[in-house]
Amino acid sequence: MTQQPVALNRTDKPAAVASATKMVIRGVSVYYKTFRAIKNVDLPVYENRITAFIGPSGCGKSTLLRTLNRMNDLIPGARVEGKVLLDGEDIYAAGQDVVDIRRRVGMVFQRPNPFPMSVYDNVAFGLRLLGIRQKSILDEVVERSLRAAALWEHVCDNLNQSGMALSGGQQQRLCIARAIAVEPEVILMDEPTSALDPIATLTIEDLLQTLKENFTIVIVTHNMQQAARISDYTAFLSMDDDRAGYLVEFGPTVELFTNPKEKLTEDYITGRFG
Amino acid sequence: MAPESIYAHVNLRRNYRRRKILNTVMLSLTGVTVALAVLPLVWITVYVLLKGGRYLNLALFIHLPAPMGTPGGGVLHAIEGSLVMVLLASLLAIPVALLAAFYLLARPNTAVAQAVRFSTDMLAGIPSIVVGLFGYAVIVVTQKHYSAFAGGVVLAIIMLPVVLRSAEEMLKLVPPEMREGALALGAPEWRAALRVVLPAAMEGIVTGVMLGIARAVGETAPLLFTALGNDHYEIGQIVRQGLHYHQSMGQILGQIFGQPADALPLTLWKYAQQPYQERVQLAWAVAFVLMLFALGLNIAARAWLAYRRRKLYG
Amino acid sequence: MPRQVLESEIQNLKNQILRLGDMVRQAMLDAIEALKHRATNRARQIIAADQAINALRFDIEKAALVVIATQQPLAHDLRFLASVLDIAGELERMGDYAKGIAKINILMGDKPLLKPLIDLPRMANITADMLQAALQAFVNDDAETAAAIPRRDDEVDGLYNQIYRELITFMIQDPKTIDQANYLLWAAHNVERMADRVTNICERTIFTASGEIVELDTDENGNAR
Amino acid sequence: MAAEVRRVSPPHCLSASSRLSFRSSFKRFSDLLMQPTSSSSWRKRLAYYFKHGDVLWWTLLTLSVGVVLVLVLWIAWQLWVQSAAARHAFGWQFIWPWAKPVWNPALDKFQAWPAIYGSLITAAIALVLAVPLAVGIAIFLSELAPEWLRAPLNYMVEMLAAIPSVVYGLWGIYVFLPLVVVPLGKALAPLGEIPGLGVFFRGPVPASGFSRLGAALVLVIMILPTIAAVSRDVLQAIPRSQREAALALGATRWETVWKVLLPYGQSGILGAIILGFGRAIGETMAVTMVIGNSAGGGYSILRPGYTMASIIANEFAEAVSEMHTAALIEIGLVLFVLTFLLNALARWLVVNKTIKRA
Repeated sequence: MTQQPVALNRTDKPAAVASATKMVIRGVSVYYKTFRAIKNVDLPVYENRITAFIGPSGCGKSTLLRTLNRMNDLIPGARVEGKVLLDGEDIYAAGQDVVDIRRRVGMVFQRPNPFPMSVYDNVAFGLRLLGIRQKSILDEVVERSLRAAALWEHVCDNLNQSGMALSGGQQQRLCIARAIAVEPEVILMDEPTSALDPIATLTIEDLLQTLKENFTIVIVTHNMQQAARISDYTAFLSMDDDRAGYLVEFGPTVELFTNPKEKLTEDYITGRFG
Repeated sequence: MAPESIYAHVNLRRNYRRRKILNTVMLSLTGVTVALAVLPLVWITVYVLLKGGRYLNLALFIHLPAPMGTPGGGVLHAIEGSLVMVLLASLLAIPVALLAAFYLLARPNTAVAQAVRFSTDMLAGIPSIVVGLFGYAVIVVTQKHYSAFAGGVVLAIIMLPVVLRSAEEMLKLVPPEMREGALALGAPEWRAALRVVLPAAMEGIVTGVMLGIARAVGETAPLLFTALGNDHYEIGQIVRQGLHYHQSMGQILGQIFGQPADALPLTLWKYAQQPYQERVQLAWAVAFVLMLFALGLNIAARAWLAYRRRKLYG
Repeated sequence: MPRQVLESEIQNLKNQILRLGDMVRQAMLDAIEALKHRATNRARQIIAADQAINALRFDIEKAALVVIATQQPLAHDLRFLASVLDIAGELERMGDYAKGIAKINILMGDKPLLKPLIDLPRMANITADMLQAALQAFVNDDAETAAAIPRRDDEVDGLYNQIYRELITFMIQDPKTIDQANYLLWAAHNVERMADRVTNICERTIFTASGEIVELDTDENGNAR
Repeated sequence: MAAEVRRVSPPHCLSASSRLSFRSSFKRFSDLLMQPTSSSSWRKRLAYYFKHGDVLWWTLLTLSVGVVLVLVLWIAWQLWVQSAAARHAFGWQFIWPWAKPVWNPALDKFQAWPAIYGSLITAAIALVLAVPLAVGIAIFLSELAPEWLRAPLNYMVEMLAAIPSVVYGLWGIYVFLPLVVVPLGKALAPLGEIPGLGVFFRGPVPASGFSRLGAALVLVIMILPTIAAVSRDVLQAIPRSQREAALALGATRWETVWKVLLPYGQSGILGAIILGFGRAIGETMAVTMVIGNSAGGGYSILRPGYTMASIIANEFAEAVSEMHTAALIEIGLVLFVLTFLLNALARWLVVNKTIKRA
């Protein structure tokens, strides 16, 4: 038996192995027309860590997540105040290229949404956008991405089958493969397992543990236990009287779930909320 | 990722520039296509309204056409003919369409319902001239003369799918709980349908009927050899004569529906191709009236529908 | 493997328990060894080392609580974690017994031993083996082995009785030795208690593996009741 | 409960209240069955049924449904029967492209290929021009137009469909033909020199502008709203998640449309195009007014011609001989079959392949 130093896996890791800050949410408020959905959130996102957003439904978790790659731009009337720094640069600053930001900050959605094309074409989609045409490179990256998404063994016999023909969990892993093919720096996940059965959910959760070695992951989950299981840091958001979401507490997941600082957090995680 | 990054093979700056230019160009082109579609609409509308408006006068609505080559006259015959035939078409098509829509509401997923929907769509797709041939074959050949009745029937066939489709959609918008609630209180099916569901869907159905009427009023092709056309069609005259000869109500109605009749688009078609300036001018005036009617009815119906939907769905 | 995080945390806890067991075992054997040679300096080191045992026990408890809080363990996993909490406590108590032996060593001052220690080290060795086997059974989730281990407690009890009678004899023969003999009796008693706690660990192992709570207390004849 | 109520078929429809409790309905129903079938009980039973009115109601519903179902078949049957004379006389030669084109009412000799060709070529040209426009419009309306512009533009596109066909015809004759078609025809005339392809551009275009080209261009405007509206609906039916997936991968708006939405909606858009094709072939009045209605003209798009619909509209009322009428009705039959197939295919593509999947 090898004698390790007293490092109980996750418990001390954030402190023991310091991590760089990949993104910073600084004083962010989000408005839909006149309605304020998020008010004044400050948060760091650490590199190669999983950060989870939890909170009651309607508290703006997804909205906050979508500010990180400017997906809110698509909604008419949506407006973001404050700064979101990616490697120190404000992605909302004038002159920032949305397309480039979304390439660097990828996203996986609530329901698996593969394109109605073959598995291969799904994964190669982002690569082709970048103008990569050589078959050899495409083949290599497709395989690499599918392996990283733990899907390769299931589809390697037939990469030409439709992505829609896979099972729900496999579709979601295909979407993850598609997202990581373009080598984003951050991957946003918006309740990626809420449409999946428990087994598929666990597969994805395990996948995240391996993915975080290469990517920074931010995940929104309505399932508090899931956040506890998989994340390194957790942000708990809640809703104010004016229905605006705000950050209640942010900290290492272990801390937040065993010894929360805020009464509200404790009430929420122990199910005594509201 | 330990293996070589894909970005070793990508010139990001050049790639972005190429894609952005393509994006801008293509998106602008879609804007151009919209402009290209709006252009003829504006052109036609403005031209017809300006040109037709110039020949618009009271006589148009109260006189029969003047003999060929003489100025003046109106299209009273066509207005009355259109009115009679559209009225008949509505009386035939609306009840059938509504009842069929109620059937679809009550049994939405049966084979019969699927067949009805398919049949409705096919009916809507049959060229109206073919419907005219059908009217000719079934009514004109049997009766051995052209008539307003035959015109009304073919217009009903044209209207039927329009009204049926929108009525089904409108009935579906009524919350099923309303109907079920009525049934649970012990109301028979028909009472629940007519007293509860129909009033709730009434406004929507009216818009569907308006769209159907707008469609029927503008139709020419099916009337070519069913109503044929009749420059002397005047209901007032028929009624006066009938009263004079002490005819019964039924006989007078028979006169009205039994004669060949004219309709606004039919008149427009005939006059547009005649070599007399006065007739062409009348055609433009008729185009003005038709256009105003069709567009007005359409805009009103769709605006109303949009308003209702917004109210229902919030 | 599904549930990577939970599995790795469980493995980690097992390692830590084994490590804590090792520390406790070593502390006990050292304490007896130090007593045998009347090495009081060694005894002081053992007392100081108990801090580390206590600290590791709390680390293990905290880690187990974190796993319970974050991983939603159920069934076997949950029983395992409950047992970890319990066994860590048992081990810590056993550490205290070892510390107690070291303290006795110091309390005995510069007085020599009544006689060379023979049975006590044997007793300690058996207990150490039992502890190691019990923890291995726990880590391997081996209820059968765990059920067999307490039988060896009889050997320990036998040795203890022997030591007891021997020391009583000393005391009767020469009341001046009562002090000395009493110290040794305590030390023997401490080792005997440790063996009993190994039985508790075995009970926990059976509970973890099967979900059944059994009493492995042995009767006079050494049969499980 | 609700589902059960819906599933009960008409003869069992005693009344809603009786169906609410199985036991009570069973009792009443069995009462009816148990009674001896004397004339008085029959009358009672009938009275019972009719008192609630549902029998009458369902009879009416079934009749209406019957009318809708029978109508299409009846139309087909009538066309088939009424065209019997022409079908027997000319057989398949009637629509055979390489048969000698004759249209001679005096001799009772008819061959429909020129009309069929006229329909196909005008519709085809109209499609070629309308499809890119319509798809562009659909993309703009469903993907790009800002909220405030969407409703008015939707109106406008639908208004294009609402203008009566004869108004297009009138405008075509007096405005569109002289201003657009004549100059365009003159510009295209030199293409007639090209060997082979020149067949389609053999001029000159008549001074009035009456030509297949004119008809085709008017058709562009007329089928534009159909294709655009259906394509727009197809695009809007595509789940938002598809757009988000593409954008989140760093696709531009255009790439999202071109590489994701259009492939996703391809069968639906194909359906829209086929629907437009059906409309173009069936369109009668405007085409009749601008195509010039003359036999001959060969294959040239710059010359006047006929379409199936226009030849019926133009000649039917004046047809004297039985064979002439039958021949025109047979053209109607061809038109019916063609549009039926096109519409069925389009419906299948739009409804089953796209809207339902979404």
